[in-house]
Amino acid sequence: MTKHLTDAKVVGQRILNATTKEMDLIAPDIAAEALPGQFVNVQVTRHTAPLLRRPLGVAGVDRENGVLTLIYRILGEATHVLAEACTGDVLSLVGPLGRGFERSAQKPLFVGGGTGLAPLLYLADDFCARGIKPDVLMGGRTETELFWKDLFAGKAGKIGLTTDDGTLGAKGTVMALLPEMLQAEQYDIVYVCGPAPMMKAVSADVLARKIPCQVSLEKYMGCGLGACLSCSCQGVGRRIKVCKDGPVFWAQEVAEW
Amino acid sequence: MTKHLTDAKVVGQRILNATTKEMDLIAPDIAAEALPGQFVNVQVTRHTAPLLRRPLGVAGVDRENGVLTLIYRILGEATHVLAEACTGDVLSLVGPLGRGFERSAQKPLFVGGGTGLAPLLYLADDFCARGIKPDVLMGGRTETELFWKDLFAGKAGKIGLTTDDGTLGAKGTVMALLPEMLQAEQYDIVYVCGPAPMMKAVSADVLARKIPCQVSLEKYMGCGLGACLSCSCQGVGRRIKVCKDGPVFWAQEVAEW
Amino acid sequence: MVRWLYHNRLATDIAGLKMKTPVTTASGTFGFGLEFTDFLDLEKVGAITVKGTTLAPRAGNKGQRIVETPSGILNCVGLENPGSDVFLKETLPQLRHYDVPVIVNIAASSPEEYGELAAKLDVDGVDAIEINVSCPNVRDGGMVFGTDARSLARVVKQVRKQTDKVVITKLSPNVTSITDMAKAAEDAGTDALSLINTLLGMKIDIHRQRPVLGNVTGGLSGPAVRPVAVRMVYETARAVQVPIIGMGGITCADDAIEFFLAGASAIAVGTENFINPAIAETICQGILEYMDRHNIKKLKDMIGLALPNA
Amino acid sequence: MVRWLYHNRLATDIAGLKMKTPVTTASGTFGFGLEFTDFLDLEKVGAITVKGTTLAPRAGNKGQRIVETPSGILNCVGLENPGSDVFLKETLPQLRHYDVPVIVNIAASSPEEYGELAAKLDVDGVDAIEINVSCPNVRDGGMVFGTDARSLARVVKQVRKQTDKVVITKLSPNVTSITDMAKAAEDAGTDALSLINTLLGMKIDIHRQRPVLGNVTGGLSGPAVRPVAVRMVYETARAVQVPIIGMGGITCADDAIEFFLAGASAIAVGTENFINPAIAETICQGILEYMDRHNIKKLKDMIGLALPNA
Ligand SMILES: Cc1cc2nc3c(=O)[nH]c(=O)nc-3n(C[C@H](O)[C@H](O)[C@H](O)COP(=O)(O)OP(=O)(O)OC[C@H]3O[C@@H](n4cnc5c(N)ncnc54)[C@H](O)[C@@H]3O)c2cc1C
Ligand SMILES: Cc1cc2nc3c(=O)[nH]c(=O)nc-3n(C[C@H](O)[C@H](O)[C@H](O)COP(=O)(O)OP(=O)(O)OC[C@H]3O[C@@H](n4cnc5c(N)ncnc54)[C@H](O)[C@@H]3O)c2cc1C
Ligand SMILES: Cc1cc2nc3c(=O)[nH]c(=O)nc-3n(C[C@H](O)[C@H](O)[C@H](O)COP(=O)(O)O)c2cc1C
Ligand SMILES: Cc1cc2nc3c(=O)[nH]c(=O)nc-3n(C[C@H](O)[C@H](O)[C@H](O)COP(=O)(O)O)c2cc1C
Ligand code: FES
Ligand code: FES
Repeated sequence: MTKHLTDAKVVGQRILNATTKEMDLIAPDIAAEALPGQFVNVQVTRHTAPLLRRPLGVAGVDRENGVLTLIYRILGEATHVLAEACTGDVLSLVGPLGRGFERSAQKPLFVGGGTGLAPLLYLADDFCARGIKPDVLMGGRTETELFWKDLFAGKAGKIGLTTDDGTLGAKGTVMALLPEMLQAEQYDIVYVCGPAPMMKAVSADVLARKIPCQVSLEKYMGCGLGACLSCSCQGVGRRIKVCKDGPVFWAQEVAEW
Repeated sequence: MTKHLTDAKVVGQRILNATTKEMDLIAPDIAAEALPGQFVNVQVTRHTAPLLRRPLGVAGVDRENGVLTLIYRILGEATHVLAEACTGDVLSLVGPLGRGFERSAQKPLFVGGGTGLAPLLYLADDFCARGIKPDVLMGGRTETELFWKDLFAGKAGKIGLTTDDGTLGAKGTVMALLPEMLQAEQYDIVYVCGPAPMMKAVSADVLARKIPCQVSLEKYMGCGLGACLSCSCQGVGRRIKVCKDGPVFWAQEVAEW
Repeated sequence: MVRWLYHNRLATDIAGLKMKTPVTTASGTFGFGLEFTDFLDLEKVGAITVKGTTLAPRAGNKGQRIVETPSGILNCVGLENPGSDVFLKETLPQLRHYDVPVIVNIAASSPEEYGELAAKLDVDGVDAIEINVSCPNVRDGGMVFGTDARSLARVVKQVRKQTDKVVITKLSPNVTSITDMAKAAEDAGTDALSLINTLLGMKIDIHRQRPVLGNVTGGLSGPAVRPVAVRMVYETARAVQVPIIGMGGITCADDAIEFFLAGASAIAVGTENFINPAIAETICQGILEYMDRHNIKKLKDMIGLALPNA
Repeated sequence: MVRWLYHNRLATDIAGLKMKTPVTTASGTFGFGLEFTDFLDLEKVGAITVKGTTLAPRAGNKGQRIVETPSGILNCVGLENPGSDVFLKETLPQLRHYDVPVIVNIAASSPEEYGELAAKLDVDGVDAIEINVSCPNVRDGGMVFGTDARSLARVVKQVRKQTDKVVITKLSPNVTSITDMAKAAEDAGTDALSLINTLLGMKIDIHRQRPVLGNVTGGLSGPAVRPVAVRMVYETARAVQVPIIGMGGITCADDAIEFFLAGASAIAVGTENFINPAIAETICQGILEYMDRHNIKKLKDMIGLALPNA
């Protein structure tokens, strides 16, 4: 797989909730090769502030039309600039980057929270293309954070929902439903993507049941290419670079959360 | 006159030639008070690069609708950002700034080149409102730089044109037509606004004929408020600040060009 | 007769100089304050620090004096100012109409001249003297005093001898050890420290193949230098007892808060005055909001919170 | 067997190290070069300067290692690297497939260890040693050698003794006088100088009220520091005879040209590699265009053109 440095034209943005947007870009080279779990590094301005590119997971591709979909939370300087991009604007992308999910499973469970659900969306497309509808367990603080359920509609089997405040689905974190779901079905893999504490808790439970588990780590990135060592951390028995060796890891490879 | 710090909405941009644009902004406070020769200081981004505001002369006002018109050449970082502004975008302005033209004359001649013609356009509106159509002498390197003649149409009496390459009007600088025009009419003031060498040459000739002459200086500005001393230079017998004591000066006040 | 603001929550004290808000204006970036009255209420600024003043008037440097750089500016104004006589006769009386402390930034070419100038400014209406030993833009502007601890001490001692005002020493960041300089100033009797002045830099016009600035080099300020400034305040706060006025690239309340947490007792806004001329007043609102969110009652309670022993 | 590029117009020579183009990669910002082969032709880069290498492997600093600042970044990677053995056994053989000089950046905790490491790297395939005496991010990373002229000289002498490779000394900008340091390195026998390394800075997370970086302070790089870097190259070029590799905030050909005009014989691209991973190759095109526009035949003809005596 080749990494591309490419100018991509914005062809649309959609508001998903008050702080989350979906963006489609024309980036045929990247769309052709990006695998679920990989990410792109987006430059939001040609000026020197904000300076660094920002890593965003691939949330979907339309290979035929060369379209790449990203879903992002509007958090700080760079994502605010992204949110103001108009159709026709051109952004520089580097990608696809990193190592994606292992996809040979037959009966997967997805567990996600927040923008961690973005790469899982693309992974769901991938499974669906092979006739497998993954079950999905998703958590959020409150109902408005679970707009994701609509994005997964048609791409998922069972969908489990939890909210911290109980406004939708079970009350609590995903841990409130996880044991139940793991008991109800014989999953051959669990993919977890969300805040570190969620990934840590979920993977501990899943591994205890001897089910293979993959997680997608997030670390502050300088280059996304394995060159700057910003994202380097301790793996089991070796140093790992989230941007190059990951972001997806087998849960048992991870030593620092 | 009060200086305002205000957010102004872009209500339109128009291409004047390949490197020049006209922008209309809603800035009622500034439009209400700005006088010909004054300028505004425009912030082109909320990020830290480009950092400084950029000074642009007031090219016109529509007091009724609170609209301020600027005309700018696309040169470097900041003006490139301006050129990409869309209707609805909001820019922060400080203004009106500086001291404008003395406007009691009855038979004025305007001499200008490049974006120096922008403030003269507003000055022409002002004279027209009092029933006086100024004669205008404008120079450019080549025909495409003299789109200004269309902007002055209806606001000017005689219009003299010169181009360095002779593609429109007399061949040469404005000095090629100036003596002729000064001889043909009894002007009671000459306003000069353009590159420093033009202002220096024109004002020397005009003063030699004992005609009052005003020039509008350009100096790199840090603050536009008289605080940073970036634009301070030697005047006759005193230090002058272009941003506060000018940008318009009587030609005989100027010691450095 | 001081009117307290914001229920006194933002009050701070620089070695006896009482400030209603912890925001002053960096010398040379706020003129004499009077240029900003259309944009803010001078009495809501904690103190006005005026443009660097010298004994005699100075015309400053020729050629281009400011140029923009990435997230910063270089300047080589070169201490243009009307001189101490004009300041005392014309400017100070105007400033006295406002209920706001005045800090006069001074520069000179020998310790004795610093002393002489301080003595001259030891008048009503001047509340503190800020010793500028770090102007990189003039040969005799004190840069040598700013980079050599012993010379610095001599200047501070002379000023200390000649005035009863609060003496603030402004440090240059162009040194190997900011704490050595800070300690030298403290030992010589300064009441407080200001840091940082500008970083020495330059820009070359690649088309003319010559330096852009008339003075070849200039002082770098603005957001670009903030990380260096925060680091120096943090280091200095651990090394000295005297209060610190922190500055360098502050553009908003969040930036200011970094400096308080690093150990500054007050802050100064510099280059940002050019971009947002109301900032010195409005920054206070953001500080208050932060204090509310973090349950901090008084500004003084947040000074130095990020220091290791806090 | 060197294939010349661009009709040899961009060739430069760093004390015998022949570069086809005047662009190298700043240590620590280009990995071992192999990470960038999808974006550029390594053989069109003048030389590859690899990540700081130490005798033994190092895990680097814990916690957050990079944070963005206005037009810059702070880093405290802390010299994470696989150590000299792994470098020699695994990385160097891969680099030898490319026709490009390799500069190895080294760090150690004593002059003797610097010498030992240089001796170990005195092998085919290594073309030059760049002494990193200025890593601000590790206690034993040489920062003390980078800010004290006598310690610096000791390190340079040890390395000089142990290797026949071109010896480049990389200077820290965190000093009062960059020329004193440059002269000390020159007198101690360095063949060339690299400048600048990063400026010491920090950022505080105002919500956690703690430094953002795991190592508290970090090194500031990127466009923000360019004015400081250009100034230091300009000063140093007038003070020493040895060639200079200029770096600090270079993002494009125009930035690079500033450094050549200031007296650099080559330049290095650092932080910009993260933003535009093709930059080290593409920058050459812009330099050529500039040379054409200004009637400059060879890169060497533009070195130092902005210096006062040029
Ligand atoms: C592999 C990977 C995939 C990601 N995928 C997505 C995604 O699909 N959707 C999404 O909304 N977010 C995703 N993120 C997070 C996203 O990169 C940050 O939210 C974004 O960079 C914030 O930038 P900002 O300027 O708006 O905010 P800032 O104010 O700069 O920072 C806000 C937060 O984002 C983090 N951040 C900032 N810059 C970087 C950087 N260069 N690298 C990593 N983290 C950074 C900061 O640590 C901070 O916690 C991903 C991160 C990684 C590492
Ligand atoms: C009082 C005044 C009125 C002006 N009116 C107009 C006008 O009506 N229309 C117009 O097109 N231009 C006008 N200018 C010039 C205009 O300010 C510059 O062209 C603009 O700032 C360029 O910015 P940039 O970032 O695009 O270019 P840069 O690449 O930054 O600079 C290009 C040129 O603009 C000059 N410049 C850059 N920043 C400033 C600054 N802060 N202050 C002064 N000059 C600067 C530079 O010296 C350089 O020569 C005026 C300037 C002044 C001082
Ligand atoms: C245009 C300009 C003029 C300055 N003049 C002085 C001065 O006269 N005396 C002084 O001590 N510092 C002077 N400074 C330095 C500032 O007071 C301040 O220390 C520095 O700019 C850092 O703060 P900032 O980044 O917020 O601007 C000047 C700075 C600028 C930009
Ligand atoms: C992430 C990172 C790691 C670095 N590691 C090293 C290093 O190992 N050795 C070294 O001498 N310099 C190191 N540097 C400094 C750079 O080589 C360079 O001197 C500095 O970044 C200035 O150039 P720039 O502004 O173009 O990045 C590092 C810089 C960065 C940003
Ligand atoms: S982000 Fe640079 S090595 Fe991973
Ligand atoms: S631009 Fe600051 S004084 Fe004129």
